[in-house]
Amino acid sequence: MRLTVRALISHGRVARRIGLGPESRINMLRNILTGLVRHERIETTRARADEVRFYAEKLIDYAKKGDTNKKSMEMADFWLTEKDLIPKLFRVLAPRFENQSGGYTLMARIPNRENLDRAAMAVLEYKGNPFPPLFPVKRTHELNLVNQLLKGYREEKAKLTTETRDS
Amino acid sequence: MAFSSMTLPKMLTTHYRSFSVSTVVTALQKLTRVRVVDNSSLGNSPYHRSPRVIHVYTKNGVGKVGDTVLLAIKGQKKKALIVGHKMPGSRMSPRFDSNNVVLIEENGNPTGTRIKAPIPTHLRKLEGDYSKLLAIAQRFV
Amino acid sequence: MAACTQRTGALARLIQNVQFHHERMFSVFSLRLQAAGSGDKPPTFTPPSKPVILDKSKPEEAARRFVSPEFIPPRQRTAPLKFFLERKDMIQRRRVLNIPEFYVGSVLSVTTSDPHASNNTNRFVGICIQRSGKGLGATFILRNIIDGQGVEICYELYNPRMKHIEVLKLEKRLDDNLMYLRDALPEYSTFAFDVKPVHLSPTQEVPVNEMKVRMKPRPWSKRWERPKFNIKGIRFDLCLTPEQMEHAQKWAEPWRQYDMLKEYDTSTLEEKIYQEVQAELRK
Amino acid sequence: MAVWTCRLLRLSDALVYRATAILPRTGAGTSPLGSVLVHCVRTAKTSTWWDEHLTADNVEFLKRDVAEDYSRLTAAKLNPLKDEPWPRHEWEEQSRRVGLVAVKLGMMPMWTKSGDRHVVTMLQVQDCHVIKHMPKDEYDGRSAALVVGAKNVSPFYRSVEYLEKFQNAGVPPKQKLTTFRVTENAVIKPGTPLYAAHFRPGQYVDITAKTIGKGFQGVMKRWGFKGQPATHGQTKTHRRPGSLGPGGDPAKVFKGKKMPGRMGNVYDTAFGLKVWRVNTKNNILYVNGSVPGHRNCLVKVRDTVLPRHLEKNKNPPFPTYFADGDEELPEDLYTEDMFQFGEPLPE
Amino acid sequence: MASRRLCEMAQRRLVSSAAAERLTASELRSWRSSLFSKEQARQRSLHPRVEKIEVTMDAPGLQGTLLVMNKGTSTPYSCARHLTEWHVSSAALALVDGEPWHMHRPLTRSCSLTLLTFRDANPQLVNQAYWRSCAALLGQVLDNAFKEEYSVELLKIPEVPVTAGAFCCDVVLDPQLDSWTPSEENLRSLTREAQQLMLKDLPWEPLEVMPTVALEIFSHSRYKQEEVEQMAANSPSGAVSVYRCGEHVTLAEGPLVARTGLCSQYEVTALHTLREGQWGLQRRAQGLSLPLNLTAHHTVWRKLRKRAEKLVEIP
Repeated sequence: MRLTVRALISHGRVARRIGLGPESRINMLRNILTGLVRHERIETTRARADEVRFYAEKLIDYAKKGDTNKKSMEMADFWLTEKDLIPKLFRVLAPRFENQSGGYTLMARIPNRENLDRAAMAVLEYKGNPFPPLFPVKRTHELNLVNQLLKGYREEKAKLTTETRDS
Repeated sequence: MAFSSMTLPKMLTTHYRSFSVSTVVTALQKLTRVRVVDNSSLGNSPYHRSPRVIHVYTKNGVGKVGDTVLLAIKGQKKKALIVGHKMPGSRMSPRFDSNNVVLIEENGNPTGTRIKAPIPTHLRKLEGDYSKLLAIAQRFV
Repeated sequence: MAACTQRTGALARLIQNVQFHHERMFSVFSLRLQAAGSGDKPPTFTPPSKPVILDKSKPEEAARRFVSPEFIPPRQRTAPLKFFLERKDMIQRRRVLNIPEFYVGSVLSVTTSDPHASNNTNRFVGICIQRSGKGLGATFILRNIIDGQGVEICYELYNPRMKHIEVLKLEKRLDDNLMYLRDALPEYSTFAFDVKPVHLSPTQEVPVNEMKVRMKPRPWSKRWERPKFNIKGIRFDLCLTPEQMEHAQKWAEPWRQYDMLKEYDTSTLEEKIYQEVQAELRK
Repeated sequence: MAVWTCRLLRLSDALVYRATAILPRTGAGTSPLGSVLVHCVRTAKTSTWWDEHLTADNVEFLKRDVAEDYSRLTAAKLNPLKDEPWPRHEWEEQSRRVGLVAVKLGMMPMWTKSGDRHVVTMLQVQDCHVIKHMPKDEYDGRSAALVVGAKNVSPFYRSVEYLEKFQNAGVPPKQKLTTFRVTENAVIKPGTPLYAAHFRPGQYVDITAKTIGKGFQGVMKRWGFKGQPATHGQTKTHRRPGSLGPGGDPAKVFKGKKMPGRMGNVYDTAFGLKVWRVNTKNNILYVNGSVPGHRNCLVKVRDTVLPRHLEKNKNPPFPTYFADGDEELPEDLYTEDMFQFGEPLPE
Repeated sequence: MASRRLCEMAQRRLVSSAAAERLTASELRSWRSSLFSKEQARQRSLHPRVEKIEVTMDAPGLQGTLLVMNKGTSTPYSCARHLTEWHVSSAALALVDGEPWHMHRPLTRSCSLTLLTFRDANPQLVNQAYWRSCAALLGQVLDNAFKEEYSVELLKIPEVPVTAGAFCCDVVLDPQLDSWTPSEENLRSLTREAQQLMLKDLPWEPLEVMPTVALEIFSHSRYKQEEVEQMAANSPSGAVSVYRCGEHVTLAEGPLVARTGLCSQYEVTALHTLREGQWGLQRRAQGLSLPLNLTAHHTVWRKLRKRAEKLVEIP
C-alpha cells in the first residue's frame, strides 16, 4: 500500500479514480504498463505514473516466480497487451531483478506539460535500463573530508566500546 | 389471492414469506405487516389482509422486541407485543426470519393460550408486566 | 437396485440419528429426499466417518494447521502492536474457553450463560453461516429453524458469556458465506438439537460438503446470482432461466482478479501468527 | 556574501556539468557526467539534504548512532530525579496535574463481568517526556505550565531551533509538543518520563486531538440539516440549506449562520471518558468510547474538567507516576467490574 | 620563582629583539608584512621578460586543454581563470607535475596542471592542505585576538591527520595568563574572529624564501628563528615557504589552500593546556572546520564538534 496520509484514513481504498471507471482505469494502466515494459522508460502524467508504478513492481514480483507458474503467466498475459513482450518480461526483466526485492522502478518528476492542460508530468523507468541515468550519479567519495572525520569518529567509538566491554 | 397463485409446497404455507416482506432496516414501524404467533382465533383465521402495525407505542416510532404496537387485524384494532423481528438486535440475541407479535388485551394478558414460535429469552426482563404471556410460551431461544 | 437399497440404508441411519419434532416435516423431508434420489443428481450426504481403524493403517500424518480467521489482522495501516495486544488477550481467553476449529458450514452447539434463561444457561444449535470481525470483536452467526421459525444468533467469540462451543459436524461448504440459506428451502437450515457430535481425527482433511441448495422462489433478500457473491452452492438451474443467468453477468468485473492493488497475501503473516499462537497456548 | 558565493558556486557547479555535456572536449566523450538528464539546481545555502556528501556506510552509522543516543538519553532519564529532585507535594483538592501525549492505536471491545460490551480506544504513551517548565509569570500570569512532548523523531529533518528546545531537558526531539496548565504543586522537572500509569483505571479523562479532515462539505453532512425531499416536484433542491434567514427586517444573514464549508481538521475534545484498563508494560491506556482523530495520530490526555467526575479522580499518582518509586505495579490494571480475559468464566 | 621565570622569558625575547627596536604586536605584524612584500617584489623582478610556457590541463573533462602562460608570473589560479568560474571558485590546490602546488605560487616551467577540489575522488592532499590552512587560520586568530599587553608566541603547527577529528595549533601565551582558562564565550569570540577572516575571503600568498630572509622576517621571535633553521635543514633546496594572509605571516611545512573563503563551517572548539615547555606553558587550540560545498547537517556537525573538543594526542 502506498504510504500517504490519504491511505491512512481511506479505509483501504487507495486506488486513484482515474479514467472513466474501474474498467477503464485498469485498461489505461495496462496500456501504460505495456509501454513501460516495451520501452523501459516512459513519460506520462504524474498520477498515472505513480499509479502504474505499483503494478509495474508487482508484475516483476510475479515474473520472478517463473513462467511455469500459472498465476504469474495469467498476470503477464493480462497486463501485457502486446503478447511479444511476455518472453521479455520473463527472460530479461525477471533475471535482471533476481537479487533485488522491491524497488525495481524509478520515478522522476519533470516540468509540466507544455500543452494546454499543463499537466504535471513524470518519467517512469525500470532500473537497469540501457538509457543514460535520470539523476546525476551521486559523487560522494569515502575520502572526502566529512567522511574522513566520521570515519575517525567511528573508529574511536568502536575502540571505546571494545574497551568498556573488556573492562 | 396472490398466495394461492404461488406454487409452493404445502409445508411452506406455514412459512413466513407470505406474511411479512417488510424491509429489515427499521425493526417495526407503522404499516409493517406482521405474523401473529399465538393460537388466538383472531390471529389465525384467514383474512384477505395481513395484520399491519398502525401505531407503535414508543417515543421514536420504532418497535423492537418488548414494545407494544397497535395492529389493524381483520378490520379491528388490537394491541400486540413484539416478540421477534427480522432486524438484527444486539449481539448474542436471536434474530428471526419474520416479524412476530403476540396479541394482548388492554391489561397485558395474552389473547391466545399458546405461543407457537420460539421467543427470545431477554423478553423475560418484562416478567412483571407480561408474566401471563411468558407463561404460555412454548419455547425460548 | 443395489445402489438404491444402499442409499435407503444410509437414509435410515440418518433418520435414526436425527429425531424430528415435527411429524409432517419429517415426512416431507424424507419424501423430498427420495424424490431427489430418483432425480438425476442426488444431494450428496456424507455419512459419518466412523472407521478410525482406517486411520491407523495410514502413515502418520501431521495434524491440520488452522489459524482462526480473527487472528489475521485486516489490511490497514495500524501499528502491529495493537494487533499483538489483542492477540494476547485472545490467547488468554482461549486458555479458559476452548474455541474449537470450525468453518462456515459446520454445525455447532453453543452454550451461553443467560441471566434470563432457566438455570442460567442457554444452548443453541445451528449451522455457521458467516464468520466476521477481526481480533476480539470476532463474531459468527448460527442459523437454525425451530418450530418452523427461522432463528439466527450472532455470537461474539470472546464474550465472557460464552460457556461452551462444541462442533457437532466439522465440514466446509462450497461458499465462504452461507447467507443465502435465508432464501433457501427450510430443510437446508434445519438441525436437531440432540445430535451426537461426529468425531473427525485431527490429522484428517476437513471434508467439503458439495451440497447445492434449492431456493425459494424469488424475490430473494439479495440477488445471489450476481457475480460479486460468487455463489457455487445454489441450484440456479432450478430457479433461473439461462437468459437471467446471462443477464446477471452484466455486473461481472473480470478485471478484478488481476488488480494487484486488491491482493492481500496473508500466507507469511498467517504462518507467523500460527507459530506465535501455538507457542503461547502451549505455555 | 557567503550565501551568495555559495549560490553562485552551486550554479556554476551545475553549469560545468552541463557545459561538459554540451561541449565535449577531446577525450571527454566517455565522461559519466555528460549524460545528465534531470538536474536539480539548488539555490539556497541551507537546502542541502543531510546525507548529501556522506557514504552509505556513514549514513548507516549516523542513524545507528542517533538511535543509540536516543536510547541513552531515554535510559538516563529513567531515573532523572536522583541528582537534584524537585520537591514532590501531596495531592489536594483543586490540584491540577500534567497530562500525557499518546498515540491512538485503534479500538477494540471489552466486556464487564456482567457481560456488557464496551468499545474502548487504545492509546499508547510513547516516549512521553516533560520538556519544559514555565512558571506562572512566564506563562500567562495565572498558572504555571508544563510542556510535554511525545514520539521521538529523526533529528535530520528538523531545524536547529526546534532541536534546541529539547537540549535543556536532555531528551530526544519529539514529534508533538503540548502545554498543560498545572498548579504550582504539580510541577515536574523537565526530562521526567511520563507513563500510562499516570492515569489509573476508574479515572475519567478528557482527550483532545485534531479530527479527521472531511474537506468541503454541504450542510447536511456538516451540520446535520434535513435537506429537502427527493421527489414531489423538487427542482435542483435536495441537499441545499434552504432559507438563510428572514428577509426584509434584518436584511442580512446573521453571523454564525451554518453554511457549507471545510469540515474536520480542527481540534476537538472528548470529555469525561472513563479509563477502563491500563497496561503498564506497553504503556497502553484503554479509554471508553471513541476519541477524535485518525489512527496513529497524537492525542492529548488530561484529567477531566467535568465536575461530576471530580470525585472519581481523587488521589491520583501525584504529581505523576515515577517508575523508580516504591510502587510496584502489575502488568495490567483493571477496574473492578471489568472482565479479565484470563480469569475463569463469570456466572 | 615566577618572577625568575618572567625574567628568563624577558631575557629570551630581548635577545631575539636585540637587532630591532621593541615593537607592539600590530607594528610587528605590519613590519613582517612589509618585509614579505619587499621580498615578493624582488622575486617578481627576477622575470623582467615575458617568457611563455605551455601548461597542459589534466582533469576530467579538460583532457587535452593547453594553456600558454607566462613564466614566473602566471599561477595555477590564473590558469583556472582561463577556464570557468567553477574552477576559479572551487579549486583549492593545484598539482603541478604530480607535486602539490599552491594556487597562487607562480609556475616556473612548462608542466601539466591538475586543479584539485574537495569533492574529487581522492581528495587526501587537499584535505591535508585544508587542515593545515585551518590551523594556520587559527594561529592567525590567536595572534590577533589578545590585548596588546599580552604576548603570544605561535609554535610550530603540528601535522594532524584529518581522522584525528580536529586541527590543532600550539601556542605559548604570556606568562601572566598561565592561570587563565578560556570560557565558552572566549572560544566563541575566537570563532567569530575566524568567521570574519573567512568572510573577507583573503588569499594565502606563498613565497619561497632563503633562510636569511626568513630569519629577518622572524627576527623578533627566537622560536621562529629556530623553526626556520630546522625547516631549511629539512628542505632539499634549502628554501623556506612563507605564507601571508592579510598581514599575518606564517611558516608552513606544506602548501595551504587558496583562500580563507573556502572554509564554510568553522568553530574553535577547545584550548587545552599541555605542559611546561622550553618556551613557557604550552597550550593547544583545537578547531573543526568544513569547506564550502561540503557542509554537514547540524546533527552531524554537533557530533563532530563534540569529538573535536577532546585533546588531540600527537605522538
